[in-house]
Amino acid sequence: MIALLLRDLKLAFRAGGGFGLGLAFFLIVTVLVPFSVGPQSSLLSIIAPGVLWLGALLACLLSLDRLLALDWEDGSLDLLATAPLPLEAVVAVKSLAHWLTTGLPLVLVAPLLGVMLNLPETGFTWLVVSLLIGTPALSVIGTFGAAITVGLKRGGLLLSLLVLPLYVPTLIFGAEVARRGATGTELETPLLLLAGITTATIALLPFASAAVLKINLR
Amino acid sequence: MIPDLGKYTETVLSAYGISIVLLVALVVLSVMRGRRVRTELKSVEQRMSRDG
Amino acid sequence: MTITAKANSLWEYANPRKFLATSERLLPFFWLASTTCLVVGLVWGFFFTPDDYKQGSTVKIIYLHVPSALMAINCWLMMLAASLIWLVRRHHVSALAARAAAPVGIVFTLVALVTGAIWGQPMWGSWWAWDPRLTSFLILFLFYLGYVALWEAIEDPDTAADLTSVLCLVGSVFAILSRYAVNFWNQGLHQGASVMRVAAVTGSDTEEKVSNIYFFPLMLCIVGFVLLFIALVLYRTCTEIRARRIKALLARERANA
Amino acid sequence: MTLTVTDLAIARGGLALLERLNFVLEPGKALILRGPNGIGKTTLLRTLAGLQAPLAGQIQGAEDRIAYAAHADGLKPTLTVAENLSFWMSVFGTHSIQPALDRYDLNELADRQAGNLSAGQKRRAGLARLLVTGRPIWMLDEPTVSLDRNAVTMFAEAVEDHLKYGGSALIATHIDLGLEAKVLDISSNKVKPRPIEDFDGAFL
Repeated sequence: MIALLLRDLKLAFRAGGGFGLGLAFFLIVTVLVPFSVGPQSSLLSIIAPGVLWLGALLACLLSLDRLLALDWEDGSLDLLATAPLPLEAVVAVKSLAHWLTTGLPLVLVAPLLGVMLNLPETGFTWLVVSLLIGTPALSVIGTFGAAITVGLKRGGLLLSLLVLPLYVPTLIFGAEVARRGATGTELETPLLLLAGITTATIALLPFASAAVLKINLR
Repeated sequence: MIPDLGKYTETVLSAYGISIVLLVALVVLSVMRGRRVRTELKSVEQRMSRDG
Repeated sequence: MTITAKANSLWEYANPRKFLATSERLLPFFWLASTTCLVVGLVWGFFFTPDDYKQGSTVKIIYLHVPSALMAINCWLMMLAASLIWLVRRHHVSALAARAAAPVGIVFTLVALVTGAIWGQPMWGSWWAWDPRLTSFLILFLFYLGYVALWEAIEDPDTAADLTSVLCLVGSVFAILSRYAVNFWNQGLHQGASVMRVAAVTGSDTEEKVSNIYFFPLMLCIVGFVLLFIALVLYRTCTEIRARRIKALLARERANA
Repeated sequence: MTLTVTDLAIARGGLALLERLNFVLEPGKALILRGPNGIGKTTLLRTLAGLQAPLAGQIQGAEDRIAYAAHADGLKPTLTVAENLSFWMSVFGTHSIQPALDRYDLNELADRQAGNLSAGQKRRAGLARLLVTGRPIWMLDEPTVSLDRNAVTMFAEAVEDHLKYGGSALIATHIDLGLEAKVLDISSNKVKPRPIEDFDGAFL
């Protein structure tokens, strides 16, 4: 399992691995926001937490179609399915690799982009915390979507259509935490709910993803 | 014939209009597809039983 | 004899041929009953019930809004049940019934959303308000779209049935989560907005009771929508069974060519 | 241990392909799978490898003992040959990729990225993976595609060696490998189409 994780990380960092694509997308979306809503810093500071959460979510979505499709095309998935690893573990490791190469970098650059959007000073900690807790759920849910659409030739658009509604609860609670953090209001409830969603998806969804993958492999 | 709906005439009529159009369209499309599939199945079955 | 014992089992209807025969017999009744209920209920509601003292004549929208919203949710529940039956017992008819129901659910959700928006316009002053209930239906609509799109995208019928069934299961959990999330999220935005009580009329958990004058035509419309749903699903399932058989026959022809 | 297949029936895409398959694959033996295109050789191999469920019948002695190689080699183009093989070594919990490199003459290519290899070289790397898995039963689907004569000999020797140490192999191939192996012809196992009036749960 560690070998699989290391291989996926190595692949992501090698040329053409797509690492940094999500980051660049996140950066561009954030830069485009002031162009579209105007440069008033008071307005930007209100919408900053929501924009950053949405940007992170879309950047996450962008890399999902490579998550399993590459392994599918070159036959690695067939071979992994006949290997002594349980498919649930394979899927979980894939999610983890996706989070490490996409989610975690997003969390780390989010404060920088927060500065550009006049995020209030109180908001930075909670922005990072909410993203740190929320993005793993995005990766795990995304893996499920990728597993469903893995056999399809042009599955990218369908993948977005399937995954985005599933992202709603995570987005709502995550952005709520970031927003309340920025305005300095009570945020314990959404934070707990966000953590709950992440824990539950990590615990349960890999089973669904593996089941779906088995169906697609036969 | 239409009862006096007061200032909300347009609101109520448009709600009824759109809903009924949607429901009727669903029924009509379902029936059209049903008919088409039924005839297609008949022709396929005939062809296959002829050809063995 | 075993045959008689089998004929008494409900699962007997999982046989496509038996299902087709039974549906053909039942369908005229359902079409007739649903049309009758809907026509009587809607005419009664539209022409013979008084305006509400607060909402004026817009209250008449209730006869479309409430039943369609109710069936939009029930349709998803029916799909969930059918998906479970497919996953556990592998009856093809069950999977096809779920597929047949989805577009019906989409239209009902659309009716609920459109009537909600039209009703909301004079009440809230805008066509769309991010009222929790309305928002939940919008999310439900997206789930329906994804479900139908997945069915359409997959070539192999059994794989499609399996994948959509799992999606339906997982989607149900997330739909419920979204419902709570939306409730939570909106509370912070529209606290104490009194016009929201309009929307409260539309649910079963409302504190306001719909008064008796509106009750009977409303019940008639609900029954009409339920019957219409059954008729549509039965009819469309028959269509799906035939389409599936065409596909199987063509595949067989190709294999033997 | 022996791989025993009893009364197996398989399907692809819901359509029954083969039925009444009975054979035994003993340690040290190889079987050559023959049959016309499209009859279901790939489906049979995938079923035996556990990638899909059989329609009916039993497969004994396959659990966690099969190494499967299909048309796709499962090589990552941006990893070197050695890295690719080492990955499968860790996944299967074996200890060395050196015998595999030696056997398929890959030592000089070991540090080249798999994406830069020719089709035949890739195939050799893909076949070398079988040795890395340490699994006793090989399921090979057209293993000699894009191999030159020299490489085919290499492959045949690898199989012979594998058999010598008690391994076994089921190989779907159209060329003569020069192996001492029985032929399993599945042409007669093709499912006879049922009359279309039969209209049951599976629509046929």
